[in-house]
Amino acid sequence: MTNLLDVSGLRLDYGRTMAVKGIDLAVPPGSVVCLIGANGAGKTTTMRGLSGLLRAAGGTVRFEGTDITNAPAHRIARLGIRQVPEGRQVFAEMTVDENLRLGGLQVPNPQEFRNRRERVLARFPRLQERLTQQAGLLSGGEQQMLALGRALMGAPRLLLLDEPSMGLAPLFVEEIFRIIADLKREGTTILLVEQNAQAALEIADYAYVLESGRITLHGPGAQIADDPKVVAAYLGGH
Amino acid sequence: MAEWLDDFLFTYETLIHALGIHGLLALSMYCVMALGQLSLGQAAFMGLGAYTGALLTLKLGLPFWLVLPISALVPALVALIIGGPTLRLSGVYLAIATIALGEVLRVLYINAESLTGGALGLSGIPQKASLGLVYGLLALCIAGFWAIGRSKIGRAMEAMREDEMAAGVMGVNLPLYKLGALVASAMLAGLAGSLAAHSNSFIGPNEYGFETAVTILSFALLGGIGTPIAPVVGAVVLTALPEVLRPLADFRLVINGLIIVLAVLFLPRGIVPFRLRRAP
Amino acid sequence: MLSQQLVNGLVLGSTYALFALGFTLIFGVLRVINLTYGFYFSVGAFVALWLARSFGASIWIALPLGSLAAGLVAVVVDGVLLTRLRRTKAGELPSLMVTLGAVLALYSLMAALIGTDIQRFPFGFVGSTALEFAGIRVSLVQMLIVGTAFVLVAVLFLLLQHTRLGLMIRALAENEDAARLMGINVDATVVAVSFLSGLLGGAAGVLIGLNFNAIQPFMGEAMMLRGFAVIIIGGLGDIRGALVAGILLGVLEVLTAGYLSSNAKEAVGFTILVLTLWFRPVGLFGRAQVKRA
Amino acid sequence: QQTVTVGAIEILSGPSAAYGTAIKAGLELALDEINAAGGVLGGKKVALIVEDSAGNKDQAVNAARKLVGRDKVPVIIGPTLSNEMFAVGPVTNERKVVTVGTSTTAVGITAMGPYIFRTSLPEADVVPVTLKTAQEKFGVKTIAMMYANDDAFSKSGFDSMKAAAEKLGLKIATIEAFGSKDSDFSAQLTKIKGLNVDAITVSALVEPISGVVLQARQLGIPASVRFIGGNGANSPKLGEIAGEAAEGLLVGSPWFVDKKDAINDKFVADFRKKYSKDPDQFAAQAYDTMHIVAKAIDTAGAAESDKIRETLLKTNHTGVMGPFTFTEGRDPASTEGVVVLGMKGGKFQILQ
Amino acid sequence: MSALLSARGLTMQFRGLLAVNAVDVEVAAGSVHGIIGPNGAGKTTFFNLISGLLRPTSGTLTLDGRDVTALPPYARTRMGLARTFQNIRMFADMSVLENVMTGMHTRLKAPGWSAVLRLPGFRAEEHAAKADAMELLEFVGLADKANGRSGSLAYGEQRRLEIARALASRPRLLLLDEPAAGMNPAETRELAVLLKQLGQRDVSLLLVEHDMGFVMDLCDRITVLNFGRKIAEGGPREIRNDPAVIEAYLGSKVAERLAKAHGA
Ligand SMILES: Nc1ncnc2c1ncn2[C@@H]1O[C@H](COP(=O)(O)OP(=O)(O)OP(=O)(O)O)[C@@H](O)[C@H]1O
Ligand SMILES: Nc1ncnc2c1ncn2[C@@H]1O[C@H](COP(=O)(O)OP(=O)(O)OP(=O)(O)O)[C@@H](O)[C@H]1O
Ligand SMILES: [Mg+2]
Ligand SMILES: [Mg+2]
Repeated sequence: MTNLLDVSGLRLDYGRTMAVKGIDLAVPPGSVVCLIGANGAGKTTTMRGLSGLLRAAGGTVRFEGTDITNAPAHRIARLGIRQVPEGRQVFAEMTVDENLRLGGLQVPNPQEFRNRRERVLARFPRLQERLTQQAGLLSGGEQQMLALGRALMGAPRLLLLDEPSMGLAPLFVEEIFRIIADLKREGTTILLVEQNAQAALEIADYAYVLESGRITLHGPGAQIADDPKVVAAYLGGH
Repeated sequence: MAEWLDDFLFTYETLIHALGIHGLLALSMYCVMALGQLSLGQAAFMGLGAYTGALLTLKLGLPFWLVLPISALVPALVALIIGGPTLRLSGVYLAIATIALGEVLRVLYINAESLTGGALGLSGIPQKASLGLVYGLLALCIAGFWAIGRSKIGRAMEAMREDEMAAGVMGVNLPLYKLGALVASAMLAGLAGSLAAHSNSFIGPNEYGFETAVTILSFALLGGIGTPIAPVVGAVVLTALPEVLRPLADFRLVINGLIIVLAVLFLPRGIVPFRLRRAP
Repeated sequence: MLSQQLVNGLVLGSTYALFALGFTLIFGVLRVINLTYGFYFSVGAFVALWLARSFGASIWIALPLGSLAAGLVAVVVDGVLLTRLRRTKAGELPSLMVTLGAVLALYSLMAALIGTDIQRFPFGFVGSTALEFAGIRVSLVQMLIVGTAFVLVAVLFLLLQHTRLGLMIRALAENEDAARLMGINVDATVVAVSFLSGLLGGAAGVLIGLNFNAIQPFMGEAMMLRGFAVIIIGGLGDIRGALVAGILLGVLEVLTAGYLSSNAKEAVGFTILVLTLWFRPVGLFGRAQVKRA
Repeated sequence: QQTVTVGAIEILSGPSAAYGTAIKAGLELALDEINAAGGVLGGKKVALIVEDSAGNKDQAVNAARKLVGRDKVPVIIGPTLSNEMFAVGPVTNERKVVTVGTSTTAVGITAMGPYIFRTSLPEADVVPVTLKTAQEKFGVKTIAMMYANDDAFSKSGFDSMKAAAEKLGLKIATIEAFGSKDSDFSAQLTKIKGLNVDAITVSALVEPISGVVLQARQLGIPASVRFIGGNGANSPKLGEIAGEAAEGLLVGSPWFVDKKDAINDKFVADFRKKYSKDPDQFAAQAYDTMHIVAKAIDTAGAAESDKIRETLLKTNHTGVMGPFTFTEGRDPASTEGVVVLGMKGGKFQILQ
Repeated sequence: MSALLSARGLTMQFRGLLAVNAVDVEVAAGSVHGIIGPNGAGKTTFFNLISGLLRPTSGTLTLDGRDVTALPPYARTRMGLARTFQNIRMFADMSVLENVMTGMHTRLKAPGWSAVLRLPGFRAEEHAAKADAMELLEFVGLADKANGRSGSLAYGEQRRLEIARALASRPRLLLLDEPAAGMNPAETRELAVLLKQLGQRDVSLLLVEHDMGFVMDLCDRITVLNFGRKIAEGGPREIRNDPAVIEAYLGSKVAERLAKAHGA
């Protein structure tokens, strides 16, 4: 079976600082793969590299076997890879509705577009209430919902989630993980970066641990969750 | 030898004066830009200083040591008055509002004929600005800005440039800083204007309009605003360039423009891209 | 006389609006005070002039081709000047500066090549007949200007607010990275915006050049100051704002010159500007930038 | 072989470059003739360095200083605009370098010092002739006056006009100002239209004058209302731009392209040959000035400023503008050469 | 014990939306006070009111017994208030160290002219400030990045820098808006330890946070907002057993887990 996403030897830098120093990653179709690591380990950098926002300094990225290394970000997005970026990055001056429309920009069929919009709004009733509000005025958590909803409008085949539960209320964190599970069931493949490692590992088929730009450990989610080093460093176990 | 030197000085006297005076103007721009404001009013303040200085000298015959500070104070006063309302503005809005000041003053100079000579301007202003004075003031100002820049004031200014709201929460008195910067910049520009008037012998109402405002802004933009030296370097380059390129005749402004383009493209933080370190 | 003066103001105001449209578009979208805009204005006028003179082209050919040429020039100029700065996220000020250098080079080059003599379209290029009713005279060109201004405003407004392209343009204006993540081809959209603004600038150049019969390389520069006033009064990037502000400015200028003193005419624009900023710091139609902690 | 170098400061770039370019053309045409005829001071060639001022007074002063300090020229021709001259004059005068304006018509130019000359007739000398002709020939009684209020040339021209009009007892119905970069004059003209004047005077450079004239007709001010222009209107551009609208416009001129005399015929023919276009007033004045200066150098016997100043004061030259001498105040002495031109079919003709 | 901060009937209305609706809160000196509530409940808005970035539609705010409702932010900072931002706000181009030193703005007293003349008093103060700042960076674990550009820090690092910068003014009341967001559980625990030490520095805390373990562990008292209204207030134990809070915010699963971890 081929992987949906195959990363090998990926290197990413910000000028002089090398933030990701050659990593290998594989995301099989239909799976949830989780990437955990401390602050500054390079998780966000990896995500930006995958979505094309950052040019790779080396290595290759393949999506369904085609090489997308350094393809322009919009091409990658149109292939069905959608990123929910760290810090949400909603279009602050635009309304919630317009943000959703932008998410579904590549949907050619208006009926299909309406269906997706309805599904998203059903998932996030809060957005329904705020449809005409400027996105920048939403609360932090509301913006997170919008960012997620916006990405779902693109009906992604591969969803890159960068800390989707950040800033969400506990009830809603549960909801997010439920959504991730739903999406997985519906066949969406997900690469997940999470600080809430416990919950993330529970749901993940496979996990990678990133330390200072290198992958130091990987294995099935459950196995990583039991690894004593991981427990000590990331799960805050006693 | 002496004759040679004399000729050299004569040839470049205006240019050498202009370099220093433009240096002061660049600093006046720096003063507001350092805290993230964009002003196109510097030309207007300069004009106020020039007219005030020229009139005091021509009509009242006041001594130069008295003329100079007054021509810095008048624009400062105007800055203080317009400061209140303009402080609510930021970015391009502030810039454009300050252009308005320049244009309104221009109309004033043109119409207040009996005082300002209207379109004919004021001529026969005695040459009183010596090189020593111009460059002494310039050096003093650079040193002053440098020292201030490395203190908590400098940090507060840069913080405002980066994120005004956060700077306010850090305890920076935003209105005071903005007003202070505007007033100080007006003083500097007025000073420069008065010096220019007393080294040029003639001033006219159209010299302090939009074009001049943009030129002053470009000193700081080309030079950079990381250190107080940077805008001065920008002023020197932009002032000297047309003279250096004189032999190119028809195409000199083309080349002049291209040099600016290339400089910015490859040095977007200015030709002096360093920033002052604000920790001891 | 009052009605004639109001018509004068409407025409003048429409020229301001016409000029400001493309300007406000790049300003609002690409977040750059693009000083080369005035140059597109000149380019449009000169290309049309050349077509009219050398090939006897009629206005219906010279106008679109002149605008098209200006649009293409805009794409090239923008590409050369701003792409690199945009990539490095260099911000507003370096972009302003680079256009400042470019505009100096471009105008000087144009002046060195074609000279600075003023020129005009051939007599009879557009019928010089004037409509006269109730003592008011309006020429064909003037009607064309007013009409074009209104039509363009409507078209642009619809384009920006109600089309996919408009949505993409606005998204791009706000957050380039996020726009890319939506699958928007940012580079292509930027080209589209540049082209559009050049097109508008060029069209304005042809029409205004036609109306005032004063075509020369620096004609765009003379309009810039008014252009600034208009887009700020109207609200940055707002199409309707440009129209309303342009006409407001035109009418008030004319009334001042007609009934107060022509000496005060020039101060009018800036007085309104200051008043607007005082009461509505974001301009008539501008929306405050979303800012919250 | 040695040369005598003369400097000139003209606007060669920027929006007003048309004036400087015309002047440069006139100077160079004369220079060719002078050198072809054997130069000055017994066979020395005359060289000309033309510096660009871009219409900016600071650059004009820089250019003057360069010409004086580095090139050591004894004579400077120019600069182009009165504004620039006001800035350059004190500098060159202090250095005792003869400075001859060819196009500076504002009041007070030559009063700056004993080394400042001009060959252009000040407006104050030309305009009264024009207005008087208008009054006598066309029965003009009531006038409206328009002028660009923001540049020295136009303003000073207007001042002269106003003084002349008052002296002639003309009734001034209104005075309207505009900006020299304006292109819309409809408000002022609509107002004037309601006042039923006999003529409208305009003092400005040719660009705005063309606009004023065109818009006046567009607004329905009838052709019977004549325009009377100041020095700025005296340009073939006016006919080209304004066409029929300018029909009947009156302007006083020290020179006229179709003036029939041998010197002028040759000048116009040579100019056309060299530049393939008609000379204008600025070129003609420059042409004469170059000859006058060369002659003064030659008579002075040395390329020294002081001596040239002396001989210049004794100038007696007959050029394309007619016989020319300087007054003691270093202005052109005679207004005899002034002709009043009327626009007919897009071209100026001498009023019969 | 007297209240360091007290809000009475604080209300903030945005057009039709009552983001904060007649909220009363008292923060006792020396205490750690938590504010929790669903997303959009008005917590950040409440912070913005306290720090002076917003003017309340109605209600009053007193700090140390003084009415500060109308004071601008900088004046409140001088009175001993400091805050961090939910959406991080760095002075991105300045170094990490300079960020912290900027936080000391209100504390540094040497006047401008002493800086110009570089008087010893000024120099000594700057050196002391730097030493202080380094100590704070040490405290939040960023000492090795002191001279780096703050904008290049990773998200979690920026959060810690914000805390250091806020502490630099030696506040008496520190408002923390989701300080643990973007941190993993281990890091969150470290942060909790760090914040507890603040108590010894005489800093009272008012914090907004969604990490319930963290909140329950740290807070003496908790206020719960929902739709801008205060729906509950009390000690951690009361709050996690409050059915309204469980219903609106915690969810039964989290409540159970909390109960297990902290004992009912
Ligand atoms: N724009 C940038 N310029 C320079 N260095 C950067 C930039 N962004 C991140 N870095 C550096 O790259 C490294 C990795 O950062 P990254 O944001 O990928 O971390 P992260 O794993 O996502 O951390 P966090 O959990 O805090 O979000 C860090 O050391 C950071 O300082
Ligand atoms: N400036 C504003 N204009 C309009 N509405 C606003 C503004 N600021 C906040 N709001 C609205 O007020 C409500 C409260 O926002 P606030 O940011 O205080 O929520 P919060 O409790 O901090 O939520 P979170 O936990 O998600 O950060 C939200 O619905 C938000 O959309
Ligand atoms: Mg991250
Ligand atoms: Mg919040």
